[in-house]
Amino acid sequence: MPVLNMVQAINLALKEEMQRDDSVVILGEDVGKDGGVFRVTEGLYDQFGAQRTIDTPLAESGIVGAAIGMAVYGLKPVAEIQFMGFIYPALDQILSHASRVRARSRGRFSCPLVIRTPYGIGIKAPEHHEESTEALLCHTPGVKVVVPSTPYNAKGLLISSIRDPDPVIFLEAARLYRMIKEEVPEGEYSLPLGQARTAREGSSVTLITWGSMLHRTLQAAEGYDAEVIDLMTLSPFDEETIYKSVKKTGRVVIVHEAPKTCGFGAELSASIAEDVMLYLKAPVMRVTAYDVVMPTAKLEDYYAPDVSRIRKAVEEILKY
Amino acid sequence: MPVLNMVQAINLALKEEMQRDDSVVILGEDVGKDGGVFRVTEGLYDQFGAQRTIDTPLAESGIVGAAIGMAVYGLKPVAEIQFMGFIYPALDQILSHASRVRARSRGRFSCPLVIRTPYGIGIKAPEHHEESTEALLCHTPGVKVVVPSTPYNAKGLLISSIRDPDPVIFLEAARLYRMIKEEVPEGEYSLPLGQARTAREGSSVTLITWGSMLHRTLQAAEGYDAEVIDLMTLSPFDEETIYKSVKKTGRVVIVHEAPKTCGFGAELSASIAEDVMLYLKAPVMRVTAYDVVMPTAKLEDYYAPDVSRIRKAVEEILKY
Amino acid sequence: MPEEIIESFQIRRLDILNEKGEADGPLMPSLSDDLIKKMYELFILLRTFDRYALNLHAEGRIGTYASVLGQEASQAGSALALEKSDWIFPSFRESGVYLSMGFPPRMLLQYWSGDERGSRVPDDLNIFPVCVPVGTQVPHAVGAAAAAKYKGDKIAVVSYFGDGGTSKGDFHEGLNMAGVMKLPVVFICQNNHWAISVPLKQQTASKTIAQKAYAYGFDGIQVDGNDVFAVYKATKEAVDKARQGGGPTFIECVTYRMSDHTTADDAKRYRSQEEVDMWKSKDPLLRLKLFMEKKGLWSEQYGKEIEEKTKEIIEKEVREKESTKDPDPKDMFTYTYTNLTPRQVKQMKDLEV
Amino acid sequence: MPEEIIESFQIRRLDILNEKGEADGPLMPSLSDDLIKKMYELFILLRTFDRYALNLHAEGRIGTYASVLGQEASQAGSALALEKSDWIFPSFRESGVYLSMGFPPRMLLQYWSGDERGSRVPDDLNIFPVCVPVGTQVPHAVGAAAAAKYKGDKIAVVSYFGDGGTSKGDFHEGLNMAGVMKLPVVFICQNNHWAISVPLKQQTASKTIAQKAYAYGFDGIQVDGNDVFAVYKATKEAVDKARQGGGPTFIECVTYRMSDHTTADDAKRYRSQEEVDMWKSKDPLLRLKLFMEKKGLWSEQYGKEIEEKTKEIIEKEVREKESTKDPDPKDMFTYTYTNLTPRQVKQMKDLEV
Ligand SMILES: Cc1ncc(C[n+]2csc(CCOP(=O)(O)OP(=O)(O)O)c2C)c(N)n1
Ligand SMILES: Cc1ncc(C[n+]2csc(CCOP(=O)(O)OP(=O)(O)O)c2C)c(N)n1
Ligand SMILES: [Mg+2]
Ligand SMILES: [Mg+2]
Repeated sequence: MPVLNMVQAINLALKEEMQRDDSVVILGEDVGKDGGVFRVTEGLYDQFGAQRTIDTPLAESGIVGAAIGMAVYGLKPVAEIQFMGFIYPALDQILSHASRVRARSRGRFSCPLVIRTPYGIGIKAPEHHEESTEALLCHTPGVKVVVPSTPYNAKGLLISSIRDPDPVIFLEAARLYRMIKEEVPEGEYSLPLGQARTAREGSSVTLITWGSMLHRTLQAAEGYDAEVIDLMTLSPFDEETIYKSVKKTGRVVIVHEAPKTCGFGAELSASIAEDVMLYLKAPVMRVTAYDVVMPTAKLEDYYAPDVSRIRKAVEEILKY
Repeated sequence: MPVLNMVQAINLALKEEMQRDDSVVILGEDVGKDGGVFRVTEGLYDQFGAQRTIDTPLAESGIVGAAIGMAVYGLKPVAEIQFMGFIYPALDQILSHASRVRARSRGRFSCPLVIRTPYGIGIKAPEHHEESTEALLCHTPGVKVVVPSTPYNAKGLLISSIRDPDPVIFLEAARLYRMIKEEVPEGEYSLPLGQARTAREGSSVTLITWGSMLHRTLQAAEGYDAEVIDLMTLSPFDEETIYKSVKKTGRVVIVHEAPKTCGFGAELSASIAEDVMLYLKAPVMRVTAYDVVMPTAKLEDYYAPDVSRIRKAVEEILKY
Repeated sequence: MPEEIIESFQIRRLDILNEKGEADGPLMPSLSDDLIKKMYELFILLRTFDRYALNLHAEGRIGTYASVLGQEASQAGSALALEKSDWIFPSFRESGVYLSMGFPPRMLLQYWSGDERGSRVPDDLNIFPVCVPVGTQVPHAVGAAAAAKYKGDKIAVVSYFGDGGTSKGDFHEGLNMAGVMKLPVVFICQNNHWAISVPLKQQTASKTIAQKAYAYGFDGIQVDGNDVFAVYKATKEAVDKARQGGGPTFIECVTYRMSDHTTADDAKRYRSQEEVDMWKSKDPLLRLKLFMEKKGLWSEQYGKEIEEKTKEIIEKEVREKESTKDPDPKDMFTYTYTNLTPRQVKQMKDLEV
Repeated sequence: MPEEIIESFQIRRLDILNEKGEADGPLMPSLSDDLIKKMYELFILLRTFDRYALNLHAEGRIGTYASVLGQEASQAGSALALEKSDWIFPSFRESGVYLSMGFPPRMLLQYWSGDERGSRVPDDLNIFPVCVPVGTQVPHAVGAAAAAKYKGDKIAVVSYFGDGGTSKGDFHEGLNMAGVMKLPVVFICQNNHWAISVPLKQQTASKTIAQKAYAYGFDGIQVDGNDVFAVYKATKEAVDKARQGGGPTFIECVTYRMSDHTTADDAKRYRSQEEVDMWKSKDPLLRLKLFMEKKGLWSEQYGKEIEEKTKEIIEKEVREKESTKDPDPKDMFTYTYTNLTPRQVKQMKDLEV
């Protein structure tokens, strides 16, 4: 089985889906000849041509809006937004349209599109290149939000996302693109959307995280009897797996790299409080970025949770 | 003292601030000659002229972007977005710029602007006219989010918002515009941003809400020994007032009209769990809209919390 | 190497049928009598529907409604130039386009009552539901055109929007992409001179709206939007060109919003009666009728017949709409995603009480 | 009433200084020798800064950097036409504009190192910090111009952006508003033919970028962007016109991005060496030097002196930048709002450990 990094795994998923299904087309800035600024679409232009790997003008709302038109017409567009910080001009199209095509038309039209975008800290890039604003999208009924954490699950989840009949936002942690390699099967396999996985078993505390923060969380878990849940899909998220673990451990630490206030961790915490509070032995804790304008490279290491901040929370919660 | 509805109170605040300070200007679609589609800016065009009540082209990102430029240059623009559903095209300007001008320039520039917009259910208008997506804005460090609930606090909060040195999103519940009247002093008074008020005292359960939902919540509270907190500012929100009440009652029901998942209620619940969990006698409950694409007029009454759904939650939480 | 002229443009305007009902010979397209009668009958349909809708609103029987009065030639004239296989992406003021394409009037009334079943477009129509956020439908049309081109479908895609819509970023991003990709799409601007209370002059300093097309590398033409022959001809040429791979065209229909913006608006606050009266004399229906009279295609009796037939149709549609039960509240769950999420399953139980 | 031409436009192009260093007599603006030398010296400053920045990046001493090589005439030429009281809203590839306005080189290096103190623009400069999201700075310039006009300040506002930037909705919304309000703003597009890997032809089908101005009702002009005299002249005229209430102007500077997009890019993947070589012959510095030689304004010694002086300046700035201590992590709290929120006060304690 080939050993791939995340860029290669995503590339493979795209390639296989394009081979399998003529209606899958790629569009975005620099996705064609250049193969994407992270090389995620490398080789696809040569293999599938400019008709299916479309280098668009620099216009994010236009890209997503056009992808909606394509999806409605019957294609399965996979749009790339170059960085998550540039998805904001497309939010109107996502919130007002992609998410509502099916509901508005009472099922006559649907919008099976995927929007891929690199997100998150750790690459020391200029301002706006390391955003992690998944919570905005998770507050939008009608779209799904998927965040892979390893090459293997990136491929499987992307295949599922492309085949999903509803719009999916697919967030790729730029920090992970080349950080880890693992065996990734060639050929079809898919991981169902909406299912979390237990990345590490344990019984005294449950750490919940996703995407880029998974690896720091796993590191922080070492030496503790900690269970680590990798959500993989944020919307809709897998209550069942979470609640099962909470019932077992009674202690929860949520880790994310977005600012604390109104981050996705708030929803997790609130849901746990609502549904399984009586199992809790300690307050649910959140280890997150601070409620500040995201700093650039020189200060980014102080901004998002690191291993020591996660450990500190684990230590604290274990005191209860 | 004049008895005013919310439209009149906001209008008065605008008028007085414009009289007091030449640098206050209004811009937006139909805010000038027409006086705004809800008549909130009525009369200002006649009094202050087209230079200060600017009817812009139909371009929300341009409106907010231009307001940022004005604010940076030294004015205090009050931009109107005609309905909250049309703020999405301006989110890029809000998230990427308004919120960051001060941080980015390390204080050299600031962005003292106000964006007013009617929000929320209850007016049976077409799609996109009744949105309540305040949570997106509350997840954005660098902007403040203010939601008045009565004519009196609308005027006082708007004056504070205009004078605030940072960008403020000012959400006006369209349902309340003409629903209630109360005494509103002429002349200056201001209510500090970031402070909640206890709209009703009680000791067995704390109901937390804001804006349009306050009135339903007060109705629902009747007959119970319930405390009702009207947040008024969502970002930054008043932890102190909330925690004091939670410590007293031990039971919390949060009411909002946005969908549940990742709504602002999640943050309140998570904060309470984190900081005062040990005082809780029952799980924190949220009474919210459903996680669905917002329906239009025929179904809107089923979508958002009504008095009976709030009461049901109160009954339930009192069982603990 | 002096200062030199490196590019020049000329904006054309097409007028065929004047206010007296006289048509320009050489420019007049050859239209069958049946088609001309169809134009007239659609005008009557649109106007009747509009009158009923305004009345229904006044009686509280439907919600906010956006009138099409005065824009019949722009809407019916352009829609008639399309094939059923073409795709249409309208804004919110295209009741006339929907009706001209055969969309059931009762569904439009449902839509304007806030009943989303009115937006479940019949399977044989490729027309998108009403788009409320101004300008946002433009990129959808562009994407659909890209999809059609990719699939090799010989169809045209049409996007409608108003003068106000041309100020939006999405308009720009969509047209630019259409130009670059040379897509089979026709952009039809109904320049009705007003965007709620904002007059054209405050919407853009561009002398014509048609000229905006040149920013995107394709042709724009201005037509008299109250002249059904001019609208029809320009649209027909544009969709034919699109189907033949000639790329996009922009059509500015110069017309006028005779009513308030919607039933929630009071246009007297911001515009003069003189202006409205001036446009009354340019009425698209009147000049078509005069033309037909001259050709022997119109008689009092024919006029009466059509009016009555149309009234009957609309009244039947109103009755049917009003006898339809309200939608099931569960619909809001059913259609958000293809399948219910676990959380929705729980939430839906609320509605069972 | 036949089809008629109702509007026409001509797009002008201005060239003054050719590749051999010859200037067009009648078009040549009257520039003092000092100003011409200043142009040259700025070119050397920009080029030296650029070389150092690229090297610093290669050595891992600064982060991603966007080179201005080849665009010196567009940047210095336009900046020199401005007054200190004018306001400037640049994109991210305007290091040359910052330097020309007197922005400290060490602060630019700080900026490109991810140290936000580099964006604390000196109090005597009205230039906005780098704007990364393409095109979003355009409405800021428009708003500032509206504020200046409202206050009666006799200044001009200038917004810079690239060819890619013209595709964005914000570009459109900003320019349209500027046209309607007739604002004192100058839009300068550095058309360097590429937006990362996307060539101009795939960015827009518009033959010139200048012609886009006519969609907004004001004039656009194309200039040779490697010709410092043409850029200077066009900018000067435009800012003078702005200050006199004449409204906006659009200037397309036709130039070329000689380097990779940024240090994170490899342009060899998508463009040919021939194209790059072709543009080498159009170098803005070379032709200015040739012109000055002819005028007796340039000598080997002068050239060497300037180069050395500039090198010293930049090296000193590099040393100063590198001897600056890293920013205090608390800064991220300090500047988010004017005052700390209660929540921030709590969170900040983390950093005290
Ligand atoms: C993005 C957005 N902003 C504001 C509105 C509110 N609104 C509805 S119609 C309208 C004016 C539209 O003018 P125009 O495009 O000329 O179309 P017309 O109404 O004249 O048909 C406005 C401002 C909206 N629907 N969408
Ligand atoms: C809104 C947005 N989308 C994408 C990017 C990523 N990006 C940075 S520069 C660039 C190309 C810019 O091209 P152009 O406007 O021509 O400027 P140039 O780089 O040539 O100076 C892109 C796509 C961005 N910064 N902002
Ligand atoms: Mg209009
Ligand atoms: Mg460029």
